[in-house]
Amino acid sequence: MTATNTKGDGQSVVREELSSVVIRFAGDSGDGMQLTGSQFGATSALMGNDLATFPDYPAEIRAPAGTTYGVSGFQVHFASKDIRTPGDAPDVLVAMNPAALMVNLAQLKPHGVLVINTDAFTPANLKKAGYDHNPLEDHSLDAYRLLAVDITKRTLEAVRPHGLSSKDAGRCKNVWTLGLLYWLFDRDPMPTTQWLETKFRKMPDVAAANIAALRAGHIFAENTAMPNGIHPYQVPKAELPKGLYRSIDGNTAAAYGIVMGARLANLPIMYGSYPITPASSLLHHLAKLKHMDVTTFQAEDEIAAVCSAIGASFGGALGVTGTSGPGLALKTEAVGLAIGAELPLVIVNVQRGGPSTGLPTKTEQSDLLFAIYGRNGDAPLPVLAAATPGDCFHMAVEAVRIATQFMTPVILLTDGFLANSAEPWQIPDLDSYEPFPVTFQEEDTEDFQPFKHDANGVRRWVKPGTPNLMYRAGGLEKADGPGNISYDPDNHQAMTKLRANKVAGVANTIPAASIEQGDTTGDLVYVGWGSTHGAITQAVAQLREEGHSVSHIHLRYLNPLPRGLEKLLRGFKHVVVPEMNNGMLDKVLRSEFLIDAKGIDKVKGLPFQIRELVEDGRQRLGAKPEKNSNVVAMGAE
Amino acid sequence: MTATNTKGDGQSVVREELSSVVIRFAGDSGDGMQLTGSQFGATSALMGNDLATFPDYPAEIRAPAGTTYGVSGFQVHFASKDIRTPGDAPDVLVAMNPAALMVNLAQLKPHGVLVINTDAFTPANLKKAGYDHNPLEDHSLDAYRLLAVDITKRTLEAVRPHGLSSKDAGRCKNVWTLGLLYWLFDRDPMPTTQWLETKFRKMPDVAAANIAALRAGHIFAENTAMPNGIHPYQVPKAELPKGLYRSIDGNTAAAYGIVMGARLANLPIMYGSYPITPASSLLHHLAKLKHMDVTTFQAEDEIAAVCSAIGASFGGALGVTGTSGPGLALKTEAVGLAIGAELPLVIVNVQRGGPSTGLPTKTEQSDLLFAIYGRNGDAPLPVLAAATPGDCFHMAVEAVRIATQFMTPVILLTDGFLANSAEPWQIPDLDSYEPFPVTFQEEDTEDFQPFKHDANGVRRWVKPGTPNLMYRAGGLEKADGPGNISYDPDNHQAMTKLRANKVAGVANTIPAASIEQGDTTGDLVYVGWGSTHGAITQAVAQLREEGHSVSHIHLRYLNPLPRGLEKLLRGFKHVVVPEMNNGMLDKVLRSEFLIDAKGIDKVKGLPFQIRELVEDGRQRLGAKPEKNSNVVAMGAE
Amino acid sequence: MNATIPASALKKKDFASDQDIRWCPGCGDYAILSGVQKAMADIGAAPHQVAVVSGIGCSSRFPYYMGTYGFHSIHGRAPAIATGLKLANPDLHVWVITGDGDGLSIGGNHMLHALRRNVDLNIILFNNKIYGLTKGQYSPTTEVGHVTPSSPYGSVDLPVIPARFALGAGAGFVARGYDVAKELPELFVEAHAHQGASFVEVLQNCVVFNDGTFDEVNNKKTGSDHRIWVKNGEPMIFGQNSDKGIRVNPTSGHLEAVELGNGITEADLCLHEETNVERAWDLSHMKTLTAFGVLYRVEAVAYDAAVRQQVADIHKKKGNLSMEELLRQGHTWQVD
Amino acid sequence: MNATIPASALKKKDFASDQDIRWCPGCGDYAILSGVQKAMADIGAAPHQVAVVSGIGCSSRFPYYMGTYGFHSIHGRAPAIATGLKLANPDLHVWVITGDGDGLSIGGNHMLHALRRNVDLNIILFNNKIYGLTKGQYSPTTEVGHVTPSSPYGSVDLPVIPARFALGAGAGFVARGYDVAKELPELFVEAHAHQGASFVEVLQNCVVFNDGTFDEVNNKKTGSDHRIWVKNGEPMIFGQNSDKGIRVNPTSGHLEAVELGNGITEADLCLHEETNVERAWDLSHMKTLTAFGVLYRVEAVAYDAAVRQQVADIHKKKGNLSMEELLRQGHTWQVD
Ligand SMILES: Cc1ncc(C[n+]2csc(CCOP(=O)(O)OP(=O)(O)O)c2C)c(N)n1
Ligand SMILES: Cc1ncc(C[n+]2csc(CCOP(=O)(O)OP(=O)(O)O)c2C)c(N)n1
Ligand code: SF4
Ligand code: SF4
Ligand SMILES: [Mg+2]
Ligand SMILES: [Mg+2]
Repeated sequence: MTATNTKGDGQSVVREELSSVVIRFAGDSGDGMQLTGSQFGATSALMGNDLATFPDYPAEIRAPAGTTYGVSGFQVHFASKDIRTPGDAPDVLVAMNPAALMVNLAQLKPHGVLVINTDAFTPANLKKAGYDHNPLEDHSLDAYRLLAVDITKRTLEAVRPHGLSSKDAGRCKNVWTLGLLYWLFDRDPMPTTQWLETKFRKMPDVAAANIAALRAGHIFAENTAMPNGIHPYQVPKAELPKGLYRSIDGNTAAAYGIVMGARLANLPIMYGSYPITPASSLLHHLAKLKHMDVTTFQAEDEIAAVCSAIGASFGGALGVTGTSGPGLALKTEAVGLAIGAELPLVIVNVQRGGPSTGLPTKTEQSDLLFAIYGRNGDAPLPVLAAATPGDCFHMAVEAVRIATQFMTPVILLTDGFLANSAEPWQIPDLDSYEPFPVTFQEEDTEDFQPFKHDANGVRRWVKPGTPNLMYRAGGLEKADGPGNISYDPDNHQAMTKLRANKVAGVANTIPAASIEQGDTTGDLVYVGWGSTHGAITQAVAQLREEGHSVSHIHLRYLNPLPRGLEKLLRGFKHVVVPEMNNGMLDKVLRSEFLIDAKGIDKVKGLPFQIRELVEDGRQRLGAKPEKNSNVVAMGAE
Repeated sequence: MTATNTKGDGQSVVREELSSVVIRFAGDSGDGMQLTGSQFGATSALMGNDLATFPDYPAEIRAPAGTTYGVSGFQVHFASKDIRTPGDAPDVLVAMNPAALMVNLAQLKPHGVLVINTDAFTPANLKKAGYDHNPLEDHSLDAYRLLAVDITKRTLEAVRPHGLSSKDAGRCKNVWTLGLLYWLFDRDPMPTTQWLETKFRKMPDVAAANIAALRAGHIFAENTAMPNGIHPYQVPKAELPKGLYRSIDGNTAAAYGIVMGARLANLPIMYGSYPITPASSLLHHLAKLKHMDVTTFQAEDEIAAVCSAIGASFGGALGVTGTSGPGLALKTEAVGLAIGAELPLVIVNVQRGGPSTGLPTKTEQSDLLFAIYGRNGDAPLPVLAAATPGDCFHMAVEAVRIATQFMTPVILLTDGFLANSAEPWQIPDLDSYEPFPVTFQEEDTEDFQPFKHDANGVRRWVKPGTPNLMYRAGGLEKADGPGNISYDPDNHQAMTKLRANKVAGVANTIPAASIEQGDTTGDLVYVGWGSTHGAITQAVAQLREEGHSVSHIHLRYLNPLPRGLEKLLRGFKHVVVPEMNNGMLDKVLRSEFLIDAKGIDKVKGLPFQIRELVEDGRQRLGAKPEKNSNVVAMGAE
Repeated sequence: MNATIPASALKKKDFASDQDIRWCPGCGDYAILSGVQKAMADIGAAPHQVAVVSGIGCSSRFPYYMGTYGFHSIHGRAPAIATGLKLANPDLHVWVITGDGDGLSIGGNHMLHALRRNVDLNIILFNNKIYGLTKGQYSPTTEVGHVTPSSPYGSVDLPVIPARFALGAGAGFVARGYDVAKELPELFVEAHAHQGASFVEVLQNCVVFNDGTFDEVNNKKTGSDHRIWVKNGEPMIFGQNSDKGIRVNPTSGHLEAVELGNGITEADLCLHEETNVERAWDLSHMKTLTAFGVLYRVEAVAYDAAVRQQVADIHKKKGNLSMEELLRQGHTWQVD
Repeated sequence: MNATIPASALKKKDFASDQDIRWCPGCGDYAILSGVQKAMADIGAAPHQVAVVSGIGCSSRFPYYMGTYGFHSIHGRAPAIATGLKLANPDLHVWVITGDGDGLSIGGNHMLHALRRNVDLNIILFNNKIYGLTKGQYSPTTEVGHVTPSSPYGSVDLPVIPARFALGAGAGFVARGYDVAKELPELFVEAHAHQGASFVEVLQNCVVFNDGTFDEVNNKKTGSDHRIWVKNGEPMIFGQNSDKGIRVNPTSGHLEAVELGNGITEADLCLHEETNVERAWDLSHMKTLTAFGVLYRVEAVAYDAAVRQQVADIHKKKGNLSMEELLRQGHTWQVD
């Protein structure tokens, strides 16, 4: 399909219409690729495309210029159709220097578009990136559609009038490049222009220079004859459900979900946390919401963070803490205390690559068994997981609901991929959420017992400050009812069972297991959890289109598992669990149901690609893999 | 059977010969019951009996006198036959006060012997213990063989010549009671006399008074006509395998095993620990062994403890740490570092009742899943468990072997029951242990790579101080080989698999799964681990005597599981896992083998009783429980 | 009773719980418990307005014996839990009870940060120079050479001086007492009156594992020759016969204990200046003498008050934000 | 170079690893790295005799850039790891590199205990008053009011003064420097020479998240009016024109900065006494002035040396114990 609009010189432009495009921006850590990519994404969302983004950056703040390990990437997938992942392979690669090219070229689709800043291809940079020859000169890029531009030089020219230092001027080259791509893909530069104005409010020179660079890139593209095979494109709006939309990433959604949950519970929030990648922005978001009954406390470490949240819950607020793997490890002991003291507590764990410090800026799902089993003693707690950035909102509300209604700590698992990637998100109808207001015990009944349990094994919450209900909580075993220290053997067994049954009982308040896509019985079911949602959805769709009998179950509740799951699973010949770890949920399903669940384990710090799962499905189901599927590059005729 | 020896007045005494006796000493925390019980045990061991002991005391140092929760108990089971547990129910109960009677009477066998200190049965004490009437007066004890003695008064008389304060004098009443029981059961008072002399070396008055009390109790028994039904007993030597024996508890055995392991590895030990019940005595034992290449470091907390051990291992020593549940929780993060840095580390975890602070002085097995799965990221490590006090020695050696040969942290699980109870232990032939000396890398090969892995996935250990091999270790993901920071996706997957395979490979160096008792196939197999060993052994023996097809498998390696286990398990109709937790090993077996393993979960802070398992077996196998089994009291005609 | 403390209808026993006390007979903890209960009655806040948070240790069993709200938490974490509690429930009077092991060994970091942030907590550290509950190992305040189960050949660890640690951490209120001192309740009342973190070290006798360690200073007869109770603005005199005092050493400029006579008169002694942090530093660890009382006190905004103030300011400036508004902030677009 | 330091055949570059440095261009860490490498060359211990242990943070990446043994461990735990390392391998020169977040926030407790035990470690704390690696949140040394991602309305936490914390912890060597100071290598050499724990705070500029925080003291032009380098026994004079100094305030007895003139002469200034802990306390936090150099130094037995001594004593007293003897200790009996 094609469409037309007008070129700068008044000539009409014929734009090829595409249903989806994947662009990867790549450059030095200091090149501003995260900013460029997220602006491209935000603009595409605003223009009505479906969208998925994937930032991928090193753990260093600004690794040495020109090195391969200092390369920072940001992938944007925008489309006129429903997409769920940032895309397996880029259609367009923007390489701001040789290292970026070196690291990313292999992933570019055959015949893909390659935008290169030739000014950065100096002998020194080529050497740092490990090139013996300049790839721009040795025909090694002939298989691609190359758009080689002296971006730095053109940027410096464009911003010269604004009198920036040459360092600052050079920094505008990402925005210049953005301008170029905006023209190429018919994006409206206005939102970015406004954003630059706000961001550099206090530095008007810098704002003006950046806006000039954006314009200059745009104009350059408009007025330059594109090399063979490259022409202007257009990606029409997606058909999204009606409603008001915004772009959201997982940490923002989780932060807002916690606030929403607290409102439904009618509680103020005390968020105690210690910064850690990729969870820190939960703290940053909540710290801004002091006018929404949110107190944030940046603790001295993760132990103090979780303890402050427990103290707050003891005090009658909603204690919340957020962290990532190493931090969760440190919270272990205190979480046991919250279980023993039967206090609500929400723990958001944004998973990252492990073990130990591992890969701090990369995504992984390897804290699942730790979340379920990782405490001394019999110490069960509910474990939830969000499937998409937007879903973090809903699951955070659920975490608050369960924590407060069951007087228990709850772990909500997300991951680095969810935390950092953005998607268009339909702002939910807040009235559709059923409130679950907490009613503190206030009556001074004669037989008041702080650890008396209702039929669900739940005790009443008493807020210190309430007259006549003074009680003592603690981590020693408590007598069921009065809560005094008890070493009685039968009491301990009873309390252990009570704690276990209480958590098991959460299953009665969550949706029963269901099929996300496909039939309720069949050859193969992929059982996923967390951020693999998008890749599994798309892969299952593709396999089903190919005629395979494949379904998708996605678990948002990992402990307890939803009712009816076993029956569903038994309807399939193969039960396969794709996970970004070395095999965890499959262990749980095997133990729980004695079903021969198999894992697909990807432990690369990267999300699944659709094609990896499609190929897995084809192999299991006996069909020959289709040749060259997924490899027709954008716009390649 | 009967035997004779001579009474004090020259008359010969007819002693009834018994094959086994269970005595429970019970009194206030300050009454010295632990000391009394362990002296009785030690003497019985010295006299050639088989022996098992079980101390059971409150978490408080000295809870208020006379209260039921302040009661401290110590059970001794001594026999002329092979016994494996401290006995289900006492034949003899020594109750030093009403509270001790209140708490323990229900467990005394019908018609059992009841030794009571009548002086403590004051109205105040009776009230504190919750008695409305004095049980010595209301015939409520008629079903027992009562030996009521004014022990306090007689003790005070006996020690008067030694001029102690009345408080100190009163404290000798436990030793007086011991003297009485020594005569009753024909124990040699000499070892205790010597022990008192050594213990109170610096307080000769106290030593003399205690020895006088011991004698006085003995003489009293000798010269007093015993009430109806009580007469002197004798428990002949047990037929133990030939060899040199000593009495040992689990923590002593584990401490010595670590030293043995280090000698086999040819390494000095750095034991970093923070006191915690019931693990503290590991530190106490090792602190005494400074002349055996043992350095101990009492750290500021468990994190520093494990970190100091990791630092020591990095430095080329054997880093060891010991703790219990809450402490293991705190070590979680650092253990991940040792996994990532591929350093040896031995962690002894003496399990206690949880969750949280739980029941600090009670036993439990509820850290199993935590030990296996309790770390952020994919962080596998070997997990071992000792089955008996003496076995702690051997399994500690194994822990050291695996840690040093596989460059990995190892968790050795024991528990409060093993830690505190004593058994006669045949001192092993140390030459039977194959040495496994560590050879540090010292050659400066040109292609030296600190993280180069051999076929088993093991890297060489380099000791800082070695010229030319300077390298950097750390918790970020490392490039396989050079060990530099690597964010490479394929490397991370490869390293994750390598770490997993390395641990899995430990299975090749441990004994294959085997049957401990019974046939290799049958109706029912009990699969145990840890301190349930004794109870399962005895129960299986009894069930087999009754004609049931029952076997016993006992796992000393929980991760990886021994080779051949699946095949063995498949040979049984029922696979049942008795555990002192809410169901853990059964989960592992189910997940690993898809076998419908069932759990018997006892979470009472107390070891299994034989009869509990016997009854379980009978029920599962359909036979009617025999009436009144196990309830024929000692010497009851 | 100090005249500045309001008379109150509350009695000591109103602050006792119904639980039996499980400390060893003769333990110094009893006297401290009694002192706290008396102080609370004197302060006059009702039991339900008070929460006592502790860690783990003999001392940390404290909350069970108080008829107030209480939290017997985990080892070393009481200051962190109390911080969260105070932020969440600012009207509560929050007390922290800890031991030399709980508060200075495993919990040293939370102590440091509660003190430097100046959270409005009343922290009482029971210093018995030993780990009581785990049966007598040495602690970070144990003297070098002490033989314990974990130091069978004598400890080689140099001890930390709790008051100096607190000053180094930036504490705004540093005081010291001992278990059986009659001045104890008054000290607690002062600690309570201070806005921000108050650190009170109480020397406490462990009869079972460290009996008599503080005999030098609290011995009925000679103790007063080795201790001084300081009071702001009053001359620093002490001794059985009030014949000793503290003066500024003319050469070093620092405090030292001296005997009166031989040319040294009362006029040479200095007055206690409780707001002088350098003086407090000197006082906190003197050679032959232990100083008791409020060693240091300075006013500063309490952390929790500053947090609340910031919240109030933002509320004032930005008004309330509804959930709807929050979600609609920034760029949104309508799909029809 | 200080004349007391032995000439050595080693060069700075012998202490560099082959790894590319991954700090931001312009980061103060580069200068400190160079200073440490120079100091090590001056000290003259070979690279294989040195181990550098760090936690997590930008600063803690340090070991990767050193051609010595190194351990980039976990957040806050370097002092504990280094303690174990030193106990296990006493001949190594062990350095600890940490940041204000790593060493004083999460790692404050291990820092406290390494200092009070006096483990022979050379501890360098990079104080950039910010969390660099996690992108700019405030740290425990950040000034009140600082706006960061985690304090969008300004931080309300009162900061800790690292040198005071160290003194409070009982440290025997407390020094301060700043990243680009030429005196830095010498300071490290002194730290190394000290037996026991040496604590060196280095003010470090984070160009990305906290650029210019230390401008007042390290500004090329006016910095010298706001900083003083103290040297034992030398008069405390400073200023662009050496027209300022430190004297004892005659009333308070404590140190204060003064301008010379108006009746104040050099004779009124005091000499730096580095063994005087009270003076060090004063110097560590002055109103208008930042003191650099060795603020405090006192000799005491290092912990690791005491541990080794005890082991040696016991060996001497008891001889070696074989495994056989150990197992046969106490009561044994033979079954035949
Ligand atoms: C995480 C953890 N580590 C260790 C322990 C064991 N423990 C309990 S109390 C205690 C020391 C208490 O010492 P202190 O605070 O001085 O209290 P005291 O008993 O002397 O009053 C220790 C080490 C524990 N309960 N939890
Ligand atoms: C247990 C744990 N918590 C949190 C983090 C995240 N983290 C890494 S570095 C850092 C702060 C570092 O600050 P500082 O020590 O001042 O170092 P700088 O980067 O400023 O040099 C934090 C919070 C972590 N890696 N591990
Ligand atoms: S052990 Fe010591 S501190 Fe603990 S209760 Fe007994 S006397 Fe008190
Ligand atoms: S973020 Fe700051 S401290 Fe970290 S490397 Fe960059 S400039 Fe240095
Ligand atoms: Mg103590
Ligand atoms: Mg910093």
